[in-house]
Amino acid sequence: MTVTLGTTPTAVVAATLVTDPPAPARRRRGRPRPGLLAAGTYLILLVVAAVVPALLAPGDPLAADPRAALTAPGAAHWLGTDQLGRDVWTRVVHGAGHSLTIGLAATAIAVTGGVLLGLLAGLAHRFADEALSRSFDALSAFPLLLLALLLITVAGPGTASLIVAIGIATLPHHARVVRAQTLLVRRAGYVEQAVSFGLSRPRLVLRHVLPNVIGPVPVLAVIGLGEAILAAAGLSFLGLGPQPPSPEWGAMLSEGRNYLQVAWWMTVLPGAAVTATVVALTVVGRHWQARFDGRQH
Amino acid sequence: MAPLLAVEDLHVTFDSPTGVVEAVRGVSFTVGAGECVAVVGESGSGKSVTARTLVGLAGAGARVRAARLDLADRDVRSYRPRDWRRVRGRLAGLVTQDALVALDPLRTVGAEVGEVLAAHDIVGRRERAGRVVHLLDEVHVPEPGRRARQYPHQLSGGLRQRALIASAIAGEPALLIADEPTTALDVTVQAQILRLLAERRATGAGLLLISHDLAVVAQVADRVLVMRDGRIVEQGPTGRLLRAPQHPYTRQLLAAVPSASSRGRRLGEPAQVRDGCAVPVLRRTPLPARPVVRPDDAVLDAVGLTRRYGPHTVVRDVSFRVARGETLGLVGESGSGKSTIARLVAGLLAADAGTVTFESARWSGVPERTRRPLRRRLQLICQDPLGSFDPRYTVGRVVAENLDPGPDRTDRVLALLHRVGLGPDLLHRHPRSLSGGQRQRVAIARAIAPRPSLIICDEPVSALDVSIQAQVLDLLGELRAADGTALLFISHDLGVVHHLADRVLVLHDGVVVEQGPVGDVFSYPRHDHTRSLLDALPTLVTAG
Amino acid sequence: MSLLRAVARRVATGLVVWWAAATAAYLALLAAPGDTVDSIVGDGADTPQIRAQIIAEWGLDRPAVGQYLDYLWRLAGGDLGRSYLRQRPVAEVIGEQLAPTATLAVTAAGLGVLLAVTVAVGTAGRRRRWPRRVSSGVELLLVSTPSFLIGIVLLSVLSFRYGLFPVAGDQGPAALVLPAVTLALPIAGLLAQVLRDGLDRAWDEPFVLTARARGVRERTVLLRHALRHALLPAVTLAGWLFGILLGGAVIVEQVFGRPGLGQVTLNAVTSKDMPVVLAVVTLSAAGYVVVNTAADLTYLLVDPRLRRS
Amino acid sequence: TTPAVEAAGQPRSGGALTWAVETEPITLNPHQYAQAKARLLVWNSFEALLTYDARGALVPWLATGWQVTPDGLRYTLSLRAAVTFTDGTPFDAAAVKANIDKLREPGYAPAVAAVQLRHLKAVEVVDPRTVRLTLTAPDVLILDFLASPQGAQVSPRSLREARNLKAGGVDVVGTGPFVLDRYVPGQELHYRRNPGYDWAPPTATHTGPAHLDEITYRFLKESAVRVGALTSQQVQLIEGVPATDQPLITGNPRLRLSRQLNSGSAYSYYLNVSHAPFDDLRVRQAFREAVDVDTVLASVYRDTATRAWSVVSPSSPLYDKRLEGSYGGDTARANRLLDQAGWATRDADGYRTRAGRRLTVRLVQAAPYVRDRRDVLAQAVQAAVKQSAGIDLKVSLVDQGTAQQAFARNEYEVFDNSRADTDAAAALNLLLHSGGGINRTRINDPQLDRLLEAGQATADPTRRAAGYADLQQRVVADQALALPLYAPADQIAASTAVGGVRFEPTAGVPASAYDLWIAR
Ligand SMILES: Nc1ncnc2c1ncn2[C@@H]1O[C@H](COP(=O)(O)OP(=O)(O)OP(=O)(O)O)[C@@H](O)[C@H]1O
Ligand SMILES: Nc1ncnc2c1ncn2[C@@H]1O[C@H](COP(=O)(O)OP(=O)(O)OP(=O)(O)O)[C@@H](O)[C@H]1O
Ligand SMILES: [Mg+2]
Ligand SMILES: [Mg+2]
Ligand code: NI
Repeated sequence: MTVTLGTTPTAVVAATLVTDPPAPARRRRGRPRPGLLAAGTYLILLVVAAVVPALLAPGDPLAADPRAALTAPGAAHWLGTDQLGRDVWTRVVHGAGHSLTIGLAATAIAVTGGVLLGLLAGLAHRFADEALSRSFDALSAFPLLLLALLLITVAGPGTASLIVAIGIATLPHHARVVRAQTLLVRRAGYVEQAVSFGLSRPRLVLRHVLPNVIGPVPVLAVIGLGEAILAAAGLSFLGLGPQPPSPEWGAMLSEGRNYLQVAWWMTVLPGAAVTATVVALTVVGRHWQARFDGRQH
Repeated sequence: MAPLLAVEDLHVTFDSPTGVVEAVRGVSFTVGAGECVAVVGESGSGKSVTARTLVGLAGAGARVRAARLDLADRDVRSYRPRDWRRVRGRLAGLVTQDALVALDPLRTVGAEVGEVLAAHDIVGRRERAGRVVHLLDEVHVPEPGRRARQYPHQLSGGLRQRALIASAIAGEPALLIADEPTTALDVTVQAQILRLLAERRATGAGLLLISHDLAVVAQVADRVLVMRDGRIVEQGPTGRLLRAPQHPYTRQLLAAVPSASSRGRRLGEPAQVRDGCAVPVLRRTPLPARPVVRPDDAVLDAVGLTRRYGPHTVVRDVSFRVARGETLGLVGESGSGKSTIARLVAGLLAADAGTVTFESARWSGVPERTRRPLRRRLQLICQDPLGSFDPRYTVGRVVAENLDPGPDRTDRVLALLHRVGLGPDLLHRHPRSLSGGQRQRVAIARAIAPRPSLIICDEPVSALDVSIQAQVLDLLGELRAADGTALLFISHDLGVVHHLADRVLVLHDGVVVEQGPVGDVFSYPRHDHTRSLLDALPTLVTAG
Repeated sequence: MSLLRAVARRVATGLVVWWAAATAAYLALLAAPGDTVDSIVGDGADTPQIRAQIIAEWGLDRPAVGQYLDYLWRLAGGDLGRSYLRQRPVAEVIGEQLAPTATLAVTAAGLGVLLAVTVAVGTAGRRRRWPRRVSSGVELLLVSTPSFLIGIVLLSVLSFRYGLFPVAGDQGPAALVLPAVTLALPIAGLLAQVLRDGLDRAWDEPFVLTARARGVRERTVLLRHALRHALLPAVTLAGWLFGILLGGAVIVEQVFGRPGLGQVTLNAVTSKDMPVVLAVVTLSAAGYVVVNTAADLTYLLVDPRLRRS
Repeated sequence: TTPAVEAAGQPRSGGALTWAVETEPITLNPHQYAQAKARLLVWNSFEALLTYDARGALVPWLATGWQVTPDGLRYTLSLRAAVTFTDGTPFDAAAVKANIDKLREPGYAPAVAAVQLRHLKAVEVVDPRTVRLTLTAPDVLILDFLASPQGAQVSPRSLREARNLKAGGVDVVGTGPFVLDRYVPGQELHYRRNPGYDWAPPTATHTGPAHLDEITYRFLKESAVRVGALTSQQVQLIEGVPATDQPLITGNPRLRLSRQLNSGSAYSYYLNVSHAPFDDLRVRQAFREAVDVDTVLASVYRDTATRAWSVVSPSSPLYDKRLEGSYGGDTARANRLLDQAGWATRDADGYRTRAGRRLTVRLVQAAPYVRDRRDVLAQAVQAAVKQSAGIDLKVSLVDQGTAQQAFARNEYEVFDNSRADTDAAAALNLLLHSGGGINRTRINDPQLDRLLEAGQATADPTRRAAGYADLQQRVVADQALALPLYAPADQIAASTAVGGVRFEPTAGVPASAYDLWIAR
């Protein structure tokens, strides 16, 4: 792993956490991987659910049928209904879009901000670097949940706050990885060589530093997306997420837990959707990462 | 009496992601008590795997097969882990490759050395510390008591290697296996280690010494095995093997060793020999003539270069000139400041004092902008070519990057690749899929692309096997002749410098202790340091 | 001495980070919508007289800079202010709730680390294929499942259905089991992955080969050599762990109806009890900084290579 | 109501109980009381001068009686003898005066001083057993204050010496049947019996000290957790049983469920008339007609909720029965009214529009005060008005500050509220008077104000009832200012071993632990 070295142990962590996901038993190339296949299929279905939910669940996720409230899974509603008689399957499918959007938007904030600030810190002079690095530290001094709570106190609950909170909370992590990577690339032999070809500094950065720094970023983003979705579910669970009646998974979970004793399906199914999504993203991300690492060395 | 170690038809295969690797294919040899047997061969020939197999540590996924594998009269083929544990350290001690990282960095040297004693309950807990100090003393570690309490990173490479040997001999094994114990060490240290190993023989232990460097083992080994592709291609008493090598590969290996005697001649492609017909002497074909050196026409002029890192002055008042077409060798131990000088000269590092003039223009102390137009005239080749390529680039792009853009750029790249002996099929390959020699050739192609007047070569062959090193050195010799390029050639290998350079600069602790024509400096060294470097240099006693 | 200087440097950095965090929190809350007076009035009756009284009582009519400096000054003196909602000193409100959260967090952290080390050591190495695959699957699942879901399931099965554990509250060690397990499982999952990876990595290191070549037992090599190296990256996870524990505690306390900082925080946020929110934020930032500094220093102590001048 | 035969047998003295309650009080000082859910705790250790009986009439407690001058400006209260606070301080007129003076102290209890004691001019000690209150204007609600938790008597010594008077705690004591001896914040309150207690109000079912030796109230916020704790026998009593979980109680022979409607105002949606679209009476009426309240309640509360027809709770003596069945659920009428009001077109999503603007109304709920699944109810109403009339009800569940801001900026159309005041008139004053503290309909109707003021000055129950009936007609029937939804109720689920489970008369909230006992 060459992408992970940082100057402080904290930076190393950040890196180990994401750029070095445990890749148990390096496997043979070409051997079919049922896990990867399943994860990929699931993600494709997820994207379909997010883009054209009607394809998988033609109903209206908000259509309430009070008379059919809390129906157990069966022929009519094969994942049951919730307390207002809304179809759980339809809601889970339509929720995919909400959850993915939140995850993607938060990750976009984190990755864009992280890459920009990380690059800046990595390329800047010592003092600017120090100041930026300390501000990453200060930001990560707020646990995600606390940061989200703080932000929600400021901006009020809702999808936007949720996205910004998760984005900002995960930003320092990306920034640190990018900074470490920038420092590494900056000192790499090929950058030094490029100086001796007579390349100007901006060209050097654009041609050699930037591309090599952002190489691993998409991988980070995929794994980060899983984390963001998980974090969003947690915050929604505390009632800090999207407003009802949005079928966001975390919000569904939060609602469902009040009915756990009488309608387990309201909790377990959205929960399974969250878990499966995060697992699938992690599996795909790690696989990609392993390929990437293989290419780097 | 049966030999200490008897191996017959040993096969080791690995299941790897790319298929089955046959690392060792039918190796047979013996090591007797008090005997020193050396195994030589290029990288990947299966030396280390053989060594590890002898202590039951062939590696993950290894399959070992042998007609005979006897260690001190015991058949170890069916040994289970528990049985192996009793062999390791006690019957057979292994000095593993990579001495610099073979000691646990988080534990003290003493704890590492003492581990064998604890694992086999050789001495009680209380006497252990004393025994460790004794062992360290035995391998000539100065101040053993203090060193035992230190961590590996606080020890120099040579000391670490000695500590490692101490840990391998702590259990007084009958057989000591040393896997490349001197690679990555300075010549002076290397000589000490070899002497140390030879001492073990006196105690009656058998010694299996592994190296890729024939010259190194020639001094201590009784017998030599030459390995290639997992097979032993030739074995015999050291003297005979060096004097009258039977196998073409052995001959090639011997011919590839650069030295004073090889000056002006090719190292690779030894004179064609017909099988069966013994050729007692190695013949080398001559290289094209050296470019004409005009001593007063300086390409580079460095005056009073000084560079400090914090409180340490790593380069102190270094002055030299490189004339057009001249090859200036720069030698010195590790850490003596060679690379720092290269970087100062290349304008990648600012000097604290001193000036550099390149092509009659001020080169140091000016903004990068002013240097830029002349940049192309000064090129750089370093030890790790892979690290000097943008990991995203193909071979073609790597070379093209140093060429002016133009419609015929691809043709020019192909021509350059052809000059360094690489085919057009490599154009779209990634450097990481090339061999070490090929990579260094790509780096050379890139360096000669803008027709520079000076190329700085910072240890360009140190990471290469002798035979590949030979090819690269030959290539440099050819190109130099054809283009009249001056070289600043850095190496810690005196042989290489002697082979290639016109003049030499000896560096010690950042200070130039001696400089002059290679012949003069190496034949009549005036400075003690130069002398000790030369004394330690292992030389092959072969006819030239 | 260089070690001392390194320590001083880290402590100083920690202080700077903490100040930045406290200020950021203060500024954020300053920008919060809704009048502070509204938050204090809450759901109750609201008249101009009431408002005037409140403004006078809390000093809300002073300029923002003055309030900020006052805040920093009081913070430096350890005074966290008074809760709008609870009408008591914040230090008291938080002080009372610190113990249950700390108990939970420490237990969970201990349990998580113990589980992770056991699992990682048990499944690292080359030969054990199946246990390894199963455990890494389970770890992935644990890391990917929202912790409250784990909690809810544990609670309804083990407590509601079978009555094995007390349902809620902080009634002795039995009541700690489920919350601690809930909080520990995801931690154990991630830590086990990191540790096993570290062990595998260390196992490939030459010094491990050397140790094995000395005739040392594999298990001993794993524990004596590889584990230390694997623990190093894990040590740097301390800051992350702190965040997870604190954030997780909020959720777990909610699910299991346990008293603790989580409840206080959540209440304070939803009712905009600024002094409490600020106090929690600055305290947690302080905790984070302390934990991280401690981790850095541990790193420095454990890894002699970093102690180089 | 108390079942005729207690499953727990005859009352017995002794034993300990654990009761899981939903809310941890933000303060234990009754003067600072603001949470209806905390009421059952207040009366364990504190008592008021008066209380209500089952018919809504005021009866003596720590006071033995009162007289009022004909102009309604002077109230003279005679106090019970031989009552002591649990810290040994005697209860007398000076204590009453100390309490009321304390309440009027600036910064101590601004809400009480500004609302309940608005008309109070002076308190005087006539003699140790008599106090006199002088008012600036007639205000019958002063008696309601004397019966309210805010009017509970705190030991003057506590008032002087308590460490954290406003927060309350073990050092703030009253005269009640129990003494608070342990408070573990976030977790529980523990009370032990006051052995010297002998002044139970006439509404209690026994006299003398309480039956139980001790009682613990544990705070379990999550309803599922409370129910789980009860069914797994870890607590003996819980309050706040959500509708969906009630079958788990009624289906369990070892458990029993009791319900009681709260007094005060019903849970209603108040419509903001200060701007479009609810400035139009037809739209308000249409909104009301669009909701089939019965169906909505049936689905959300599983047939356990009592529908409200008026803003006044049906259990209040002021409730106007005539409103029942007089409106609501007529989809056709709703659509007709909206067509008339100009909201005749529909957009792609099926919502009604007028001049290109969607018929959107916003309901802002402050999360900390949402209970009884009112967020779910809102979703059900939301679905109903959309499905039947194309009205876009936007629900946002926000924090306190954001909600306050929305109200202050007049950025809402629907305001939901119920108040658990024992006298509904107190709630109506706040909600409907043009100067009311939470007049979120923003109505400014002189006639309403007159009716409210008259009610506050009238002591005669029949005349009061008539006045408030007129008021309800005007608010609900004529002006359609509100959509009453349900009458808030409290539920207690208890183990059958627990006897004496009672609700406080009139208020309808769980009573204190005084009458509780536990079978051996
Ligand atoms: N664990 C392993 N799995 C797969 N292949 C292996 C393994 N160990 C060694 N090999 C392969 O076996 C061959 C011989 O390796 P070995 O390390 O013995 O070479 P060597 O002669 O010691 O080379 P060097 O001089 O570089 O140390 C190489 O091709 C190597 O890639
Ligand atoms: N960036 C740096 N910061 C601090 N010290 C440095 C730095 N670069 C080099 N040094 C120190 O300067 C000295 C000379 O280093 P240099 O790399 O020039 O040695 P070298 O002769 O090239 O050695 P080698 O043969 O190992 O390549 C060494 O002691 C090294 O530790
Ligand atoms: Mg080897
Ligand atoms: Mg060097
Ligand atoms: Ni890497």
